Amino acid sequence: MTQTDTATAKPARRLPPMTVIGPVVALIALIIIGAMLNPNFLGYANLTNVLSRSAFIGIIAVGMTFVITAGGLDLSVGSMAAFIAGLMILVMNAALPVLGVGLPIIFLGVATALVAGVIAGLINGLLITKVGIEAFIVTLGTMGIYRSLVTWMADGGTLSLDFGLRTFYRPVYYDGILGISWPIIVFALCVIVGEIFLSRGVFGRHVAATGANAEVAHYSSVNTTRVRLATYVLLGLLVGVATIMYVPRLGSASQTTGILWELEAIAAVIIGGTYLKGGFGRVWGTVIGVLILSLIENILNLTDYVSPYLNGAVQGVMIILAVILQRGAKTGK
Amino acid sequence: MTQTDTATAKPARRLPPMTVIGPVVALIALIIIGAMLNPNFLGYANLTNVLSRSAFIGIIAVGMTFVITAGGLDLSVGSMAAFIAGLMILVMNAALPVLGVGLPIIFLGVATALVAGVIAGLINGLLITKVGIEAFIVTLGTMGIYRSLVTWMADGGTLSLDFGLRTFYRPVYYDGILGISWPIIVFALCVIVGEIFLSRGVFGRHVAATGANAEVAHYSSVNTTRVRLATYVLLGLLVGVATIMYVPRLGSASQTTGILWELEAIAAVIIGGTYLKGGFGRVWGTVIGVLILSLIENILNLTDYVSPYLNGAVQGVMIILAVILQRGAKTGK
Amino acid sequence: QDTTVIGVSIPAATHGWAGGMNYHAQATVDRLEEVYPQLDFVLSTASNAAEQVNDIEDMMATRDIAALVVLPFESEPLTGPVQALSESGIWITVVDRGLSVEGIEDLYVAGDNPGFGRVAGEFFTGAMPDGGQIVVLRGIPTTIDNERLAGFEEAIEGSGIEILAAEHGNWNRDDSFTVMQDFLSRYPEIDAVWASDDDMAIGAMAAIDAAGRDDIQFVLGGAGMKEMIQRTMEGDEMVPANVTYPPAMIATAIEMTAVGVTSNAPVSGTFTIGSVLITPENAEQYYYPDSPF
Amino acid sequence: MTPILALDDVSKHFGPIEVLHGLSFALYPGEVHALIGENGAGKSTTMKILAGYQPASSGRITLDGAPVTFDTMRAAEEQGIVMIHQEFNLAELLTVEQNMFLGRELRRGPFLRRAEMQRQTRAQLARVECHADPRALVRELSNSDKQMLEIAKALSRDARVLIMDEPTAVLTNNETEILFQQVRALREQGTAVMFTSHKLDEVKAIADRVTIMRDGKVVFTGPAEGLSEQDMAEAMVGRELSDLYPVNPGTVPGEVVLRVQELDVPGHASDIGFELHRGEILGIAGLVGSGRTEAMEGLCGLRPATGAVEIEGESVTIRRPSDALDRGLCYLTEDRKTRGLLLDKSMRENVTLQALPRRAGVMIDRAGEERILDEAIRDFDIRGARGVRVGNLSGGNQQKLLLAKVMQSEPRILVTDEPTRGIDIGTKQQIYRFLRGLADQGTSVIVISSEMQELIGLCDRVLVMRLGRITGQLAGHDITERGIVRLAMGIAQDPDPQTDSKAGQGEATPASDILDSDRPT
Ligand SMILES: Nc1ncnc2c1ncn2[C@@H]1O[C@H](COP(=O)(O)OP(=O)(O)OP(=O)(O)O)[C@@H](O)[C@H]1O
Ligand SMILES: Nc1ncnc2c1ncn2[C@@H]1O[C@H](COP(=O)(O)OP(=O)(O)OP(=O)(O)O)[C@@H](O)[C@H]1O
Ligand SMILES: [Mg+2]
Ligand SMILES: [Mg+2]
Repeated sequence: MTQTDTATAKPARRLPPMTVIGPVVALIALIIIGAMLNPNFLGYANLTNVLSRSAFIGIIAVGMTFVITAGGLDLSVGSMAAFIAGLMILVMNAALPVLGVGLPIIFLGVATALVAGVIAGLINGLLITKVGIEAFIVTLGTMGIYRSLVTWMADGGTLSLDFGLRTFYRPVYYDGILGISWPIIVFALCVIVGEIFLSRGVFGRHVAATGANAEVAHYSSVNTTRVRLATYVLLGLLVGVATIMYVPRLGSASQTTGILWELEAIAAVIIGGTYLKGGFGRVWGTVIGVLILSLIENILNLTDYVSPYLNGAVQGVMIILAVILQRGAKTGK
Repeated sequence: MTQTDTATAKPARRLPPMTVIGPVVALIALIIIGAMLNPNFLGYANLTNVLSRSAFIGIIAVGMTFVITAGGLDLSVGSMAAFIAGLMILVMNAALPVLGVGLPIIFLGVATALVAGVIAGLINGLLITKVGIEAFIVTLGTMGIYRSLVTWMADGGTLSLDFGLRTFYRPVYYDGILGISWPIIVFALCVIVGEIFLSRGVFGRHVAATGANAEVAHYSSVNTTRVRLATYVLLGLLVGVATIMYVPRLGSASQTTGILWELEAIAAVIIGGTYLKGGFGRVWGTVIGVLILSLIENILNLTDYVSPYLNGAVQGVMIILAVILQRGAKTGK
Repeated sequence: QDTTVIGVSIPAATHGWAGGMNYHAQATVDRLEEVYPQLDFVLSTASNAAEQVNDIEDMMATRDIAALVVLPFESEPLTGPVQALSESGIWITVVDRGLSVEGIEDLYVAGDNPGFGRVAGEFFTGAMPDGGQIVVLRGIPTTIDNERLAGFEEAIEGSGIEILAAEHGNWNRDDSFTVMQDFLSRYPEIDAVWASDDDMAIGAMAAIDAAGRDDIQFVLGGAGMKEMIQRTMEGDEMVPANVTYPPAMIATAIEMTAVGVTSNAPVSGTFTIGSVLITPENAEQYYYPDSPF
Repeated sequence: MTPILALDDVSKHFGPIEVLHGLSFALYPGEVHALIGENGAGKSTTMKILAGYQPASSGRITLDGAPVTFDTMRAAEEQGIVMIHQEFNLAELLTVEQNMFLGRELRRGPFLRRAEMQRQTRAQLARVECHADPRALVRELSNSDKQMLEIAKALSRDARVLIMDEPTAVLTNNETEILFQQVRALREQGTAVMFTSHKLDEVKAIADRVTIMRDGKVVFTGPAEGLSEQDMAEAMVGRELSDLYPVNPGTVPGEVVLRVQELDVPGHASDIGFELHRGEILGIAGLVGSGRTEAMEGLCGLRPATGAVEIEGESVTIRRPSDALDRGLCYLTEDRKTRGLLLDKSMRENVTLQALPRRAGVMIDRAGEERILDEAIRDFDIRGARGVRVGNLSGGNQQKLLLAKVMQSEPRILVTDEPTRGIDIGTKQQIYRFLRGLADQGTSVIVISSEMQELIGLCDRVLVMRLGRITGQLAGHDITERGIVRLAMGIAQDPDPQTDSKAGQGEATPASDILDSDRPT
């Protein structure tokens, strides 16, 4: 049975408005702080930077929202991203002599990333749903495995995309349309589609039902195994998408790629108001969570008030504060 | 209708035997593999090494068993250990001119560690139980905070215990009685006391009840808030104890101290058969989990068959296998 | 025939330089195992000091090593355990980071971290005689990083060069990209960047490129990654120089230890591998196209 | 005489909705007091206020004449007030013994006296003739054992006031009788016992006084004496209750729509074979634990099963519930709390959950959902605030919602498992009419029930199961309690009740009391 960590007696109201307002207020507060500390904060360049680099974690966090809402968890996404990036680079470099620089090789890379993501998601999902091992353990295991594989593929060093190829592929991160860079566009698309499917789609409803009570969902003819599997596959796919955006940025992958992305993605999801125990999730909240996390880092880099050694402490405090703000209503009683 | 058909009444089995045998089998398999790969594996020196160094994670994992059984989680233990180690070193170094090398200063260090551990546990526990934030978020936050604080205390470098002091304190890790080193003795004590309290103590029963169904426990007059708080405090205390054993070993603390201990401790607890969702836990299982993890690492060091780059992959696979072995019964259905 | 076992304990490849060092260690071990049939090597990598102590204990307890080549993750915590080995008669070679007690090791192949910072600083004073404003990307918070920064600050003292800000890029391309982007937002005018490491320099240059800023005259990395040396060699103005801190020092150390163990050649002592400035003139000497780093 | 516990002008509201309006009510020592009323009338809420589980919004509670407020349940329990909840109040992952002593463990210093607690648990369970192993996990118990455990737990607390919310809903007659013996003993000792039940014959049998609630108000309090079941029912419902069971039109059943052969559900049922006709209501009788639930769950793809199933002449493979649903075969679970409803979600999300893929395709039409909910509330007379979390609906209304949910997928074959558990008598009548109406329109219905009267009153044909096998079937006028009991107890292998009536008498001793209670329909 899912017993929430906090709630003993449940409030009669459905969702206290604070859970909606909370993250938004935290975000606005951060924006105001940022704007006060540095005039460039609200500039086009800075906002584009922050949004573009939030896109990787953001896209992954959208998938993570589905996984967590269905009652699961995935610790492997960071390593998975590193692994997929490494694989993509290896495949593209290997195909270069045959395909030459051009769109075909990009498509090959994209296809590699998507297929690898789906397979990786499938492996996690099957181990969790069919073999029946806790998501925490499975993905802790695969986290180690992918991290290790990328180190091994790179021989301990860095895998770099061929220079010519990189120049050709680069615009996928840096360019865009109407002044909005591609990562932001792709992120926005993922969010919109994700939000619609989670809140208004049959699949989203099934995801929430599975997370709320898998047995009830089963008795309601929901194929809970398939739903949970699908969330992991979706997450894998989105990790693939994130990687497609990531590789053109620096054109390299190493064993440090994507470190701690999993924790950041999970934190974003929870700050956004999704229940860690499953049963309720919202993609738009996750976006706010992602932005909060990115802005904290951005603001710390834009100012000198805090010793760089203490950045982590400030982030920790802010994460807790953001959630306190959101749970405000609950605390009140 | 009338009465129950006794014929179909289920036999009152408690746990499928596989969950008991599984971890033990995995452990024995590892020992056999180790012994086959290297004749020194079963030697006194190697066993002492493995057991002594397991003690840190082991002592922490005992506390983690309580936290998880009560339905909680703590991601901050690794950073907390680093922080406490740093604090202990600072305090002892500062007191050195006054107290000199001798038992009093050791006691001061020990007291510092225990008090700091209790306070750190209390902070986590209060934020989780009184403020009502998910354990995952609170401890993710404090994880960042402690890690950052230790970096800051060490000014980005390493905090080192005064050399004379270290020589005096060192035996706490390396010596022992009857050829059994102190960390092993302390670990064994923690395990025995923990196992007795969890399986036979009133507190342990309340912990399991809280994790199984906090609402029911609450309605049965169990003070679930206090129980959950107590598990975090206990864990903090045990992190303190682990640190007391850790500092004499390396005589220093830095921002890399205790990295990933939290995941290792949680993995050990789950491999040992405790339910991640709470409600059932066993300390002896956790010990087996800890030993399995340590032996995997030890065995990887004993042989050359695996590229060091792939160590992480082997560990990942082994963790998943160990749990599959245990859940064997579940898979069967 | 009896085999002699040499243990090699190094930090895991958690950043580019360490990756290069791992590569060299592995390659040297493979090569020497063929050259010396009577030698056996145990290579283990650790991701923190405690793990490294574990590795060393395991080598001692189960592999009967006759010599240990260790690149300490951190000096302080490794001193005790390595000292214990040394006292039991095992040959000790320490690489790069000295232990905190002198005289433990038989052979010390040293990198020079303060020197690394100083050489970089001297390049800055030379390149910017009128002073200027720079930003600094730091590595993972460690003693090494502190020493490098101290050396750098000492060298630029009084030269009119002002450090606007220094943040940790963790010897990581992504992190330094992020930090550099934010530095660019924060300071409209930056004259140069000390990235202190080639991985970080790559991240920083990507950020500068993307921002289209032309106020930055150059980015100085360090450690001699081949791509960066190549750019220096080709006269890239953004990468006018580099400072060596060769990851291959581990290879030197392993080779010398092998020689020391198998023969009576006098190899003990201290070999400091100083950091030198690579300029377009001498770059060719430091270019190893086959290395992964 | 002063009442032990009394409510004086108590009101209770949840948010803006008031569910109890100025309720006054008294409980005297040594009486058995029945609180009855329709689903959602406020019985459970009243009881929770009495036992200190919920605070009243206004009004006074008096204990021995003096006003009290219970801040915690513990405070109430210290005053000797003990309550058994309508929902199970047991931790499933813990053992019987752990649940029995939860919060009041016997201890020696910090340690548990496990042997002693196990001994006492066994003794307490023996009092109510429950033979569950104290070391067994609660989740492995049958529903009735769970209920008996709760009762034993409550009885062990030396209560001055014992409050029981529908304690008999999942109990068999036999177990109910055991409970009532204990209740009578408590009454002798001067304990005040309060209980609710929708089984009015039980109320008639044991209650000294009856309080009837309607819409959060007391409409009657008085001695049970002289109050017939019919009177109670009408006072509750507020209208005249004609025949409980609908008229069976007696039409000839249509063609076979479902043919099951050699259905095996490992560990629970084997060799199940039967046919179901169009427009037929088929009952399945059997003792608790005879595997009725499991057999039907196996049929509907809810648990692993093997066998040959034909639907409308076509052989089908059903591996998962959605396969069954695709064939128009739908199952209504007996366990609404853990299998039926998402307690933390709203009615809207629950009512459409099962039918979504069929009705909605990919995207959900919110407005359409609201319409469906409107219809469901109307058709099934669901009472409760629209936006409320389903777990906060009254038990009976949850059951109605569950029925509405299952009907959304428009089954052609509907399997209902204990469809009227916890339902008030007025609603029961509606549900029976509803099921008969479905049958008349050509839907085939299977009803699993432990209430024989229900099977007799409603079904065209009844299958009887025993130990996981079908032991016989009864049709038309042969459906009698006697006939069902014989088959269920394994007294007669032959479905014909006449031939074996003598043969059975000898070994039928355990069933003799039920055989005596056989009533004409
Ligand atoms: N926590 C709550 N929040 C909101 N409404 C509630 C809550 N608890 C009960 N209610 C509402 O109060 C009303 C009375 O419920 P109650 O459970 O007391 O009914 P009941 O008489 O016990 O019915 P039943 O016979 O079906 O068990 C119902 O309309 C119910 O929806
Ligand atoms: N949720 C459950 N968990 C474990 N065992 C169960 C569960 N439900 C039922 N059982 C066991 O399965 C057996 C048969 O179930 P069940 O009592 O539901 O049969 P049934 O014939 O459908 O009777 P009824 O519907 O009257 O309860 C019983 O022995 C019971 O102990
Ligand atoms: Mg009720
Ligand atoms: Mg049943």
